[in-house]
Amino acid sequence: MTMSDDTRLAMQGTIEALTSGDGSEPVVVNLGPQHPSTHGVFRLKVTLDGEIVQDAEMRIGYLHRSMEKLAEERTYTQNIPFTDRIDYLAAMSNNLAYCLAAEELLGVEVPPRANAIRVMFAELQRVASHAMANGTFINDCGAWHTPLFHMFRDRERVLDMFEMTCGARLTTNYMRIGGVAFDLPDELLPTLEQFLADMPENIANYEALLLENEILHARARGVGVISPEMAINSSLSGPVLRATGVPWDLRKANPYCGYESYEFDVPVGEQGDCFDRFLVRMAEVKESLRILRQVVDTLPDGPYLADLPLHARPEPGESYARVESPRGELGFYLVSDGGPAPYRFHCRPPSLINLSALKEMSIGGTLADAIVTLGSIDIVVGEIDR
Amino acid sequence: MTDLAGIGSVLGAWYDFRDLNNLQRLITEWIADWGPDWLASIITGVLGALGILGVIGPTLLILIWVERKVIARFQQRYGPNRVGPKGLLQPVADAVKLILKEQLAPRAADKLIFFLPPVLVFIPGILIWGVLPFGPRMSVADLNVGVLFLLAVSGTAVLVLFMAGWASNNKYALFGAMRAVAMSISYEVPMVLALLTLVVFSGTMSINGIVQWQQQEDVIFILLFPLSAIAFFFAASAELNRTPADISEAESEIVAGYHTEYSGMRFGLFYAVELGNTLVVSAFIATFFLGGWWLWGLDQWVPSWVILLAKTGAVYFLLIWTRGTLPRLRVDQLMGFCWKALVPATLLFVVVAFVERTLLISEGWDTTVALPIMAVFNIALSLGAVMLFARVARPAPLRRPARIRMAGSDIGGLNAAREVAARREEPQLQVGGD
Amino acid sequence: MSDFGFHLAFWSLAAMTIGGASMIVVSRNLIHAVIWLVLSMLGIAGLYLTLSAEFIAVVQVLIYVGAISVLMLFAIMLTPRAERDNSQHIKTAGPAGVVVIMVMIATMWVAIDTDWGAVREAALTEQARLIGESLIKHYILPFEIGAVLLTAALVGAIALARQDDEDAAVHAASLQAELDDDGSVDPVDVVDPPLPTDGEAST
Amino acid sequence: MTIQYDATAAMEIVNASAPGAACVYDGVLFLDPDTLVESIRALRDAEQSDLVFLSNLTAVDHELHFEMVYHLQSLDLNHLLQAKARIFDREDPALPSLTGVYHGAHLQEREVYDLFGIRFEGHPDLRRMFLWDGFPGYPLRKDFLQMPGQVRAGLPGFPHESEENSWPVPGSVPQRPLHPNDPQPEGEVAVVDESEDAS
Repeated sequence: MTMSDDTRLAMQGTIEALTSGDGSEPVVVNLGPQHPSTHGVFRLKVTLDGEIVQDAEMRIGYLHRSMEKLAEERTYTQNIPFTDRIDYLAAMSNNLAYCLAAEELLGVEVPPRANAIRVMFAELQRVASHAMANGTFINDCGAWHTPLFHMFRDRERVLDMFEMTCGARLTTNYMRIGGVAFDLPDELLPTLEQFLADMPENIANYEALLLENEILHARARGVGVISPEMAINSSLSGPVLRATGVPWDLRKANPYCGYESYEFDVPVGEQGDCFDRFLVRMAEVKESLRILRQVVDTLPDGPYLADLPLHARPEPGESYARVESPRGELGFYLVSDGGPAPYRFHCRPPSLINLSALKEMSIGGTLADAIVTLGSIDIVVGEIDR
Repeated sequence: MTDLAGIGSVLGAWYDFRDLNNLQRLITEWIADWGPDWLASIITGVLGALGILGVIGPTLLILIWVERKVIARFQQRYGPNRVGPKGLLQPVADAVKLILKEQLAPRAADKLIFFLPPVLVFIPGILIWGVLPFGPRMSVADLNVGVLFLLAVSGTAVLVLFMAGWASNNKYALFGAMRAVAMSISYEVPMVLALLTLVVFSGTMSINGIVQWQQQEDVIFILLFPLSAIAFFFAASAELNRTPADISEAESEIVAGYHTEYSGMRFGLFYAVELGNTLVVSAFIATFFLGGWWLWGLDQWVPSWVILLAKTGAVYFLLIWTRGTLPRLRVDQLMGFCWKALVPATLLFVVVAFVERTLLISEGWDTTVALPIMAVFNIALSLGAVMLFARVARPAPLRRPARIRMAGSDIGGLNAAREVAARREEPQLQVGGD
Repeated sequence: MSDFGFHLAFWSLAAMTIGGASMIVVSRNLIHAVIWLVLSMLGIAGLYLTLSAEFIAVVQVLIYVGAISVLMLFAIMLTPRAERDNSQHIKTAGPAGVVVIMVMIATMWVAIDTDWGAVREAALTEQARLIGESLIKHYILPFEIGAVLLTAALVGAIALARQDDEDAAVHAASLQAELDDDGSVDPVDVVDPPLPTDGEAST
Repeated sequence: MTIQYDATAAMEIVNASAPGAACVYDGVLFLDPDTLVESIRALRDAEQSDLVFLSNLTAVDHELHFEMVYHLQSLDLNHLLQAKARIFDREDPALPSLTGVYHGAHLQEREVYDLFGIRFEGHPDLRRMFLWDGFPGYPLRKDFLQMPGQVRAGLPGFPHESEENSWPVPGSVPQRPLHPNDPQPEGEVAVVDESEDAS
């Protein structure tokens, strides 16, 4: 009398389940690489006991384009378009961070108008990126795309302004070493004025729809909680860190591009849960609009690009420049050997490093909580994989 | 019964559109003159079924368009506007696309059980229509256990969903199926209890009887039992897998739930049935709680089925509205809401209905005086129950408000964080909390 | 209703019921068996309808098709896979068959032999009321006993469901012993590392 | 404004706990790989340095040796320290893992392992991150294309792909020496050196 292989395997599985503890088999579910709420080709392998997450392991690399290697073959200026594609939802911030690092290496003085324009576009980018982040976050909480589409409307207007200025909407390639590629077009400032005039009402609408929504509270409060100590130890940055109450913002701590001359505040949360991250982003959009208002009012005249040879060769050395991108601390570490191309080009990707604590945040919650947590961290897979 | 004395001359004629049943009745009588009984009943049944199917099919296509347009307006979009005038033919184009698409089945799927559900799911979806009264005599089968029939038939749908999820051999599908089963079983309880309130109070299990009771007493049930109506509405939207209770096909979690593996027209059938169920549930909510085909005498002048459709449309719009606005609840929260909130609330009103029914029947209270008093009392009781629940059953994390403070000049790490948190001044933003 | 329609309905429903029931016995996969059971139950509900017992028919669908079958599916899903499907080797199949055939013969004999006193004229219009009244008035004691029994069953089910680790270990050991008795080549050896089992067991 | 933390002060903190574990060369703090974890922990815990935040961790291939670069940030005192550690073993480069000190080093060390092949001893989950297991070589090394017997120009096809479909024909992709000291590629290879044309 012999059993079939299937029966034997099934019996072995039963024995394993019975001896493993509570008599139930955990289920491994792959969220991604193709999944509606992983925001790209990101794969989260969760081990579930019923609906409770026992283990969460991320598998990445589906979008790896080896940018750090490619950048070693191209000149400093040629590398700027790469940075667009690192974080394609905040291309301006990435341009800026890379240009700052290259300028530090080359010792370039950036004209004041260029700095103001840089701040303007970095903050516009933050508005656009946070609109996307908050919209998709609410979607991950299960809303039927309504807040997302409303926020996309704002993002569209920002992208229109990008297109107006540099011809591209997503991969802008606008910043240059020593300034920006083009001066502002005539129609930009009126458009921006209109945008600044409309935004407070839009934000008030979103707040009326979302802030007191009991279901959203139930879904996001107390979910994905991380303590400030753990957040710092895990190198988290950006809204994820600030939601825990740590007031760390590089625009204040290490001002670049003249951020010290603008008046703005750093919103911080209290409990470090998903809802606080959402609130911090909402508040940051308001602060960005404050900065934009001041930039428009005090926009200096003058050159928009420093006088610099196209293919400048820096002295051998290294530089590490960081900006506060919408996702957190975005750094570029460049090493020069005196050649026309960087000897080493490294990006400190906030999306990747903010995922350091994803496992700790998700374990013990439900599958739905893990999705909400992932959405609240606001990852961009292009930046994770580079 | 409606008193149609004024226009009695057309009552029962084939051209009296107020009661489409006339046509069928005339045909039946004509067959009965020369044919056997069984032929008459078979032809009657077929005619009724064809009538319903003929209405449902086109209605579904229009509903898809309506739902997409309305949702699009919520989202500041245009919605479908390319195919046909105002995009009206978009659902037709979608259907053609779905029919032409390849029908894939996972290799490891349980073939028979995988193929059956898209067909089977139609059976309860269509059967339910049979007991819906479109007018005083306009329903395919006016069962005297109509309410039970409704519950029984809608309960079988869950089996089909389970078959679909299990046979797909896909973890998302299985999760969706298990969630659908668990949710359906749970939400059937408040649904039954909410209907039991009506059955107890009106003393009939016939659906048409419940409408006629409302007509007779000149009152709609939502005024008498508002909390039961709300509970029924929420339970129904949960059974329909619509946001905020669409956990069994939660897109952001388990992709599409039990129909993840269905492609082409198989998916289309699930989708159509879901919409059809939404419509029929709206119609039943309108029937049970809003008076159905009756509207304070207007049903004498306007065809009763038009009144019912108008009320159905209003409820349907409410369903679209909640779907377009609200995020989704988590599985445990949804279950908790059912067992901790809906079941006690509906149970309370079953008891209230018992007491009030006894007062009306045994004590012989005058309905014209007693019903308004009961309505006011019940509304107050409902409000009290909701307030009590909001106070008592709030989960712990929600009891504290979420606060956003401005760091000001304190920039740094843990020390700065402590300083910001210790500030006395009001936080810049404070939401939620008790 | 004329005889032809009645007979058509009766024979098709009877075929559905008995066909479904036979398929339950034949199908190896337990989930399939439950699906066939549902078909059989629906047939029985239809038979009730031909007897003008609308209330019973609807309750049959509500409880057996809508609830009991789902309960069975849950029970099957919660059972470990090895014990889920009908095994190919059931030693008691023969005796069980004999017993079932004997019970069936006895039932049929009783059914045919008894004079049932058919009621042809009156379709009971208010069955729900009659059933309710007889339950509450005449059969109140059995009704309440049934309620208590169900409650006890519920509590017992919860107690049983909380199977502790010790039971699980015993169960695992017995399964392992059954596996060891079996002569065939262990496919697990090539798929996975050996499983943790108690001392004397070897794979 | 974030200031650069004085390397000498950092050296004193490190040397106080582990004598000789740190030295300063050209204004940069170099740490002894053997006592790396203790040194960094001392820097993190000392009150005057308070480097609680691992801002960045990466490696640079200096052809003769690897250089690990750590950017450590103090949030409250707002200063940044750049610390380095050198690894001279190119065959099996290894370094103690910082995961015990900074949880945030987890993913960054995996990235360095993936792209440079530097093993981090004590890392709980050291696997390739972006590239698949069995990917030949470590692409961010300067000698990636010259690693003997491991890598041809281009990729040898994805795993599970049949051999016939793999590309390219060896030597068909032009290579250039990345550095004059690098070994020249064998065979007939068109040498394209853009570095002379630029600027």
